[in-house]
Amino acid sequence: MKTKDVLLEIKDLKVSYGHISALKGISLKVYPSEIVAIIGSNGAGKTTTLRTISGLIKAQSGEINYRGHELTKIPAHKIVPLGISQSPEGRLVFGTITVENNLKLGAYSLKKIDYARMEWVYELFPRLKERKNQLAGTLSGGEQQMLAIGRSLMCNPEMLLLDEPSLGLAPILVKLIFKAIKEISKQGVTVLIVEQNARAALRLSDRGYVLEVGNIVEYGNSEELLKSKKIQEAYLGKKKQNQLI
Amino acid sequence: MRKSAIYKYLVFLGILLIYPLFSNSSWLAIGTTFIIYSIVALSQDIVLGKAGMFDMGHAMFFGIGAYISAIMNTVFNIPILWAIPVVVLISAIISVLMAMPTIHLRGDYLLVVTIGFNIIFQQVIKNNVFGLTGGPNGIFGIERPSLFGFEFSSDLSVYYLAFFVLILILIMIKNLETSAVGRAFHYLRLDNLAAQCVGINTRFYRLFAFALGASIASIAGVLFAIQYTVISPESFNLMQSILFFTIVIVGGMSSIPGVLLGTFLMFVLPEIFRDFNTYRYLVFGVMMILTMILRPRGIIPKKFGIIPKYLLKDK
Amino acid sequence: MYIFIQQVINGLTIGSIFALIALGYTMVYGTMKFINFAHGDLVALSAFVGLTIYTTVVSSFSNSIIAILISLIITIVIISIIGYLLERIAYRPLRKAPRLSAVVSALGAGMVFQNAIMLIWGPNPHYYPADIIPNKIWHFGDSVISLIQILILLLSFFIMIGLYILVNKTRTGRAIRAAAINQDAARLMGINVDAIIVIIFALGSTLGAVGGMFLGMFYRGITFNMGWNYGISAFVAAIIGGIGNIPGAMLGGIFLGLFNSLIAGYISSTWADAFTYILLILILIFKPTGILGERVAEKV
Amino acid sequence: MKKKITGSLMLLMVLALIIPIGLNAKVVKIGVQAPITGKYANEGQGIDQAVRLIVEQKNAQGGLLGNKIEVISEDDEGTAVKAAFAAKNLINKKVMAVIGSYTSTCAAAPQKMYYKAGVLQTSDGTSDALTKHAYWTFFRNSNPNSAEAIFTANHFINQRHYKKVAILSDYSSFAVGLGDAVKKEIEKLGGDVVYYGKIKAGNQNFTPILTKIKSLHPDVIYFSGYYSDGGLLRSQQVQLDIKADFYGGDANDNVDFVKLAGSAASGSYLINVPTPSLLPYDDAKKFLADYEKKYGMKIPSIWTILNVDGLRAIMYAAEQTNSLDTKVIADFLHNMKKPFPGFTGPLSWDKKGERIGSSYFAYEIQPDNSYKVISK
Repeated sequence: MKTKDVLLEIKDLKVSYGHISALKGISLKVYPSEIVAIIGSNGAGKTTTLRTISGLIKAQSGEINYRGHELTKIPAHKIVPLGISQSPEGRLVFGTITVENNLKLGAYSLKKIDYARMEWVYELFPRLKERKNQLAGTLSGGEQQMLAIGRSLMCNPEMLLLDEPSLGLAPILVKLIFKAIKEISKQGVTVLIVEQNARAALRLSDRGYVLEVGNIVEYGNSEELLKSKKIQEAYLGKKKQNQLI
Repeated sequence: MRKSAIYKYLVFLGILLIYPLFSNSSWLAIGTTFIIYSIVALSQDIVLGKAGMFDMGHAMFFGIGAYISAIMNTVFNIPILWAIPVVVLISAIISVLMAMPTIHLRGDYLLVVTIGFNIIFQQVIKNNVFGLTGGPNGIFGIERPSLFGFEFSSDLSVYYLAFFVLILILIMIKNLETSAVGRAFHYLRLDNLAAQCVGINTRFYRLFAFALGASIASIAGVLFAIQYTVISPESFNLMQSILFFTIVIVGGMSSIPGVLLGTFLMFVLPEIFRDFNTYRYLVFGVMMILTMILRPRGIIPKKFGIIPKYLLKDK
Repeated sequence: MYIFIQQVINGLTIGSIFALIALGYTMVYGTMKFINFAHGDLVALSAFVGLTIYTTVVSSFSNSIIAILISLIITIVIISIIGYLLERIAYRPLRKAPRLSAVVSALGAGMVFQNAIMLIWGPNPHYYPADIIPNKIWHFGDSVISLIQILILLLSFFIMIGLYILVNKTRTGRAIRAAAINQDAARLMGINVDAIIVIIFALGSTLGAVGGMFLGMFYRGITFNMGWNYGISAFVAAIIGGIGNIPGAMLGGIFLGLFNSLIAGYISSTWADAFTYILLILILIFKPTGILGERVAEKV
Repeated sequence: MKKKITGSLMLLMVLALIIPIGLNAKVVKIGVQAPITGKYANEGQGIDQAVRLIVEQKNAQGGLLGNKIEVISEDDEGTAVKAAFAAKNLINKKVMAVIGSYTSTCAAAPQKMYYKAGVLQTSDGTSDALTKHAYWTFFRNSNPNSAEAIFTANHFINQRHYKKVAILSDYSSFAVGLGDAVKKEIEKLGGDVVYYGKIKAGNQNFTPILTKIKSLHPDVIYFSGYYSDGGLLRSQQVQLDIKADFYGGDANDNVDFVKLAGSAASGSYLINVPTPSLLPYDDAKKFLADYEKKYGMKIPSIWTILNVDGLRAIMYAAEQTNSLDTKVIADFLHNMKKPFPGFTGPLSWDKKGERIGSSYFAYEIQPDNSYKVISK
């Protein structure tokens, strides 16, 4: 693949909270239409990476290039219209607002709500349609995750950032969500997913990056990463986790 | 306590000790009130700064101390220094009674509750309950105390009486900071949940902080009654509570030098600029905004060596 | 019976003014989670600005109602700009600071407003002209209602309906609610939270300006330090309704107005304040989120 | 760092202390202790301005016994604490006499200090407690609440024959004192006080309490507080269609009462000492005109003029005795054979510093806002 095809390129990104550095200079690339997974343990800097791309956190140094835009210099609300949408860690659905209005908020950057798209989201997650007049705060964890993903799709993004979509969910729901992600990817949306559930993430994705305390320690094809001994030991926990998915 | 810190305190106390030599009677009065207000501010800091409870009604306890001692003195002719134990006991009891049902409230709600108590207290003393509080006039003719035959009749002697109490309070707070209780307060302030997990009885320590703050403020109230021999409701109203609250935030929460400097800035400075009668409070308001923008954690914030800074941020 | 009806009319009138002012507190609290103690003094400022504009423009209009409307609009514009500046200068630099710093900054700003009024207009009270609204009274039974009361009730009612529609049915309204629930999540929707906060301050100032002018028209006399009293009452109203909750502030204001009237009328005027604050404390103890407060919205 | 800050602030403090006090034997210093900022700022600034005007006029005439008079103003913000500081400042600056303060509390707080320093004090505070100690330095320039209460009760019961009286006060010490006294005197004369309540000054909404009063059908509503609330009470009384007469105590006698009450002012009553505009004193009228000319506003209230009268009496005594000794002046004021003709009527004092000799009037406000005397 040629470099000009790169959709998102991170170069030597450094981020710190006060005196504690969270990212110590990472670089990664995402190509159009692929699914890229970032795996790593708690506190490795996965969420920080996504939040920095979305403009919620200011980078200390480094670049994030997206179709010629330097994202580190753009405020969060102007990044969404460029086609980058995020479903954040902990879902952060708007609890006191109805499901449908949550989806409408997802389309905020479009000025006009695309109702056809809303129907597509409802097809993707039929549970949401059943509960569209319910307050989002009353949904179950899995439903909230669906809503968070659905909401992030409403602005017709070119690139979707998913932060721990499987966190705290029962295996059956994880399966359902990951199936939906695959479906979303088929529609041509580029997906960058951050996961602690490394196995599921690598099975879903085309390529993967391994993040360890603020540094990328390994990257490559997901299949190869799944086979790598080092990764199996560190993140796939050989036996037990096999049964999860 | 580090050695350099001791020197700083000694310099501060030394200045206070010789201050009367350089001051005329009006500056002596301001000095005495500065000391009394410092004590109130330090007690406010125990509740607000150290234990992290948003108390915006602290002048009430200051007032309870002043009023109870004044009533005991003028109605029952009890020497005012003898009132101190009674005052401490009563204000501790009142504060615990007040705090018991409300102490679990978080941040701003507690702030509102304490404002409410302060306003209720104002109405009680203004309505001259049982004919004791003198209504809006307040209480006149409080007698200055005597101790072991020494009469605290001169303003200078009252200054040194207040100075002596300030030293006692400073020593007490210093000891508190390094004690187990002080550490418990510290965790309370950082994170209530974490404190509970570590096994701290958060409810007990919150009540304790409240009662301690109230008692110290009430002692300052007695000193206030001694200094002025006249007390009236507006010395203990919500505006005064806001003053003490602001002193702690402007000076720096949980920091003794900060609170002392805050008292100086918020109380003594307007006195220095008396000549600008009508303009000074306008400028003062601007200064409050500026101070907060430039030093959001107060002018002399408390330094916490081991705890990473991002933990200290209020969410 | 007429006493009761009369007290209800009295309570509704003052209550709807409380509600207008309380909305300013609640909207700012909802998004920024801090108590804007300067709001009451801003209301006082608008009463003065409104009067000054009214006395300058009234000569050009034969109809005093038109003059009032025009001065109301100009006042709203001026006060909104001041509200914007307040946010920009005194609060925005403190977004990431501990919340109490913003509270102290607000107290400082209130002090600035109050003393600025005193220096500009002087310490003496000022007066809205007596004939600004015709002094017309309607009797029913032994109760009475005046034209100005009806105007205040109607205007407040429409303003609040308008606000309710704005917040619940429009795109901007959704953004306001989203920013109130979680600012980061709102940003991820492409919402410019800074712009929303500006809108909130402008809206709050607008409602405060209307409240301030109502006070002037209803009571006529305005003083440089009147803001604190109304501010604290409106703030209590916002808490009773559930701070951060817009319908709550409306209800809380009207409830507080009625409560004050009935307490003073039936129990004791000398202890009215104490009753109000005892009620407030009881509400906070038993239902800290206020009458309409929603638990879900509370972040721990 | 902290040491530096604290150090420099201390230096600042010390500097402030040693600002030299100009000593000029040819200057007589008069202090004003008044609430120049805070809740009563309009009254405080009024007193300050009026005193400065009187002094300016006196200096133009050659000063006091040939000495130039200098006015030193100190703000007490209406609180006892600041009153004490203000008083100490004035004493240190060696003033001969102090005008103030406006509120009884602020007059009482430094009373003893002035006494000890031998500084004359004249205040409009009406609390009876002010003359309790009988300090020789203290001269009340207003009348105590009790005198006004006796007149009011007599007027209500014996002249107007009211059966049922409703009394309202606010929370200020002045209004509560007056309200209590009026209630006591009315009951002494066999009148029926059907209601006695307090309003919160500045609250503006008095309809709840007035509606309550309406249900008790009193013949008269008496308000002992200030004009800023009195005008509103009257206006809201008429709005609520309450048929009782309305009487305001002396603090309602203010130009703003009429402005606030609007058309409702007509037909309401006030009780006060004779106002300057009703007295045949040309100098009083001239002073009011001068004040308005100089400051572009009307004198805020009768209290301003009472305080000015206190100052004028002291200056008069100094001239009569040809002495600037405060003790001599005080002795003269305590033993005046012929009262001093003040703006607010004849002034003289008893041994306690209580003003004697002035009488109260009851006025009815006419449709053109002028006053008609209905009882002397």
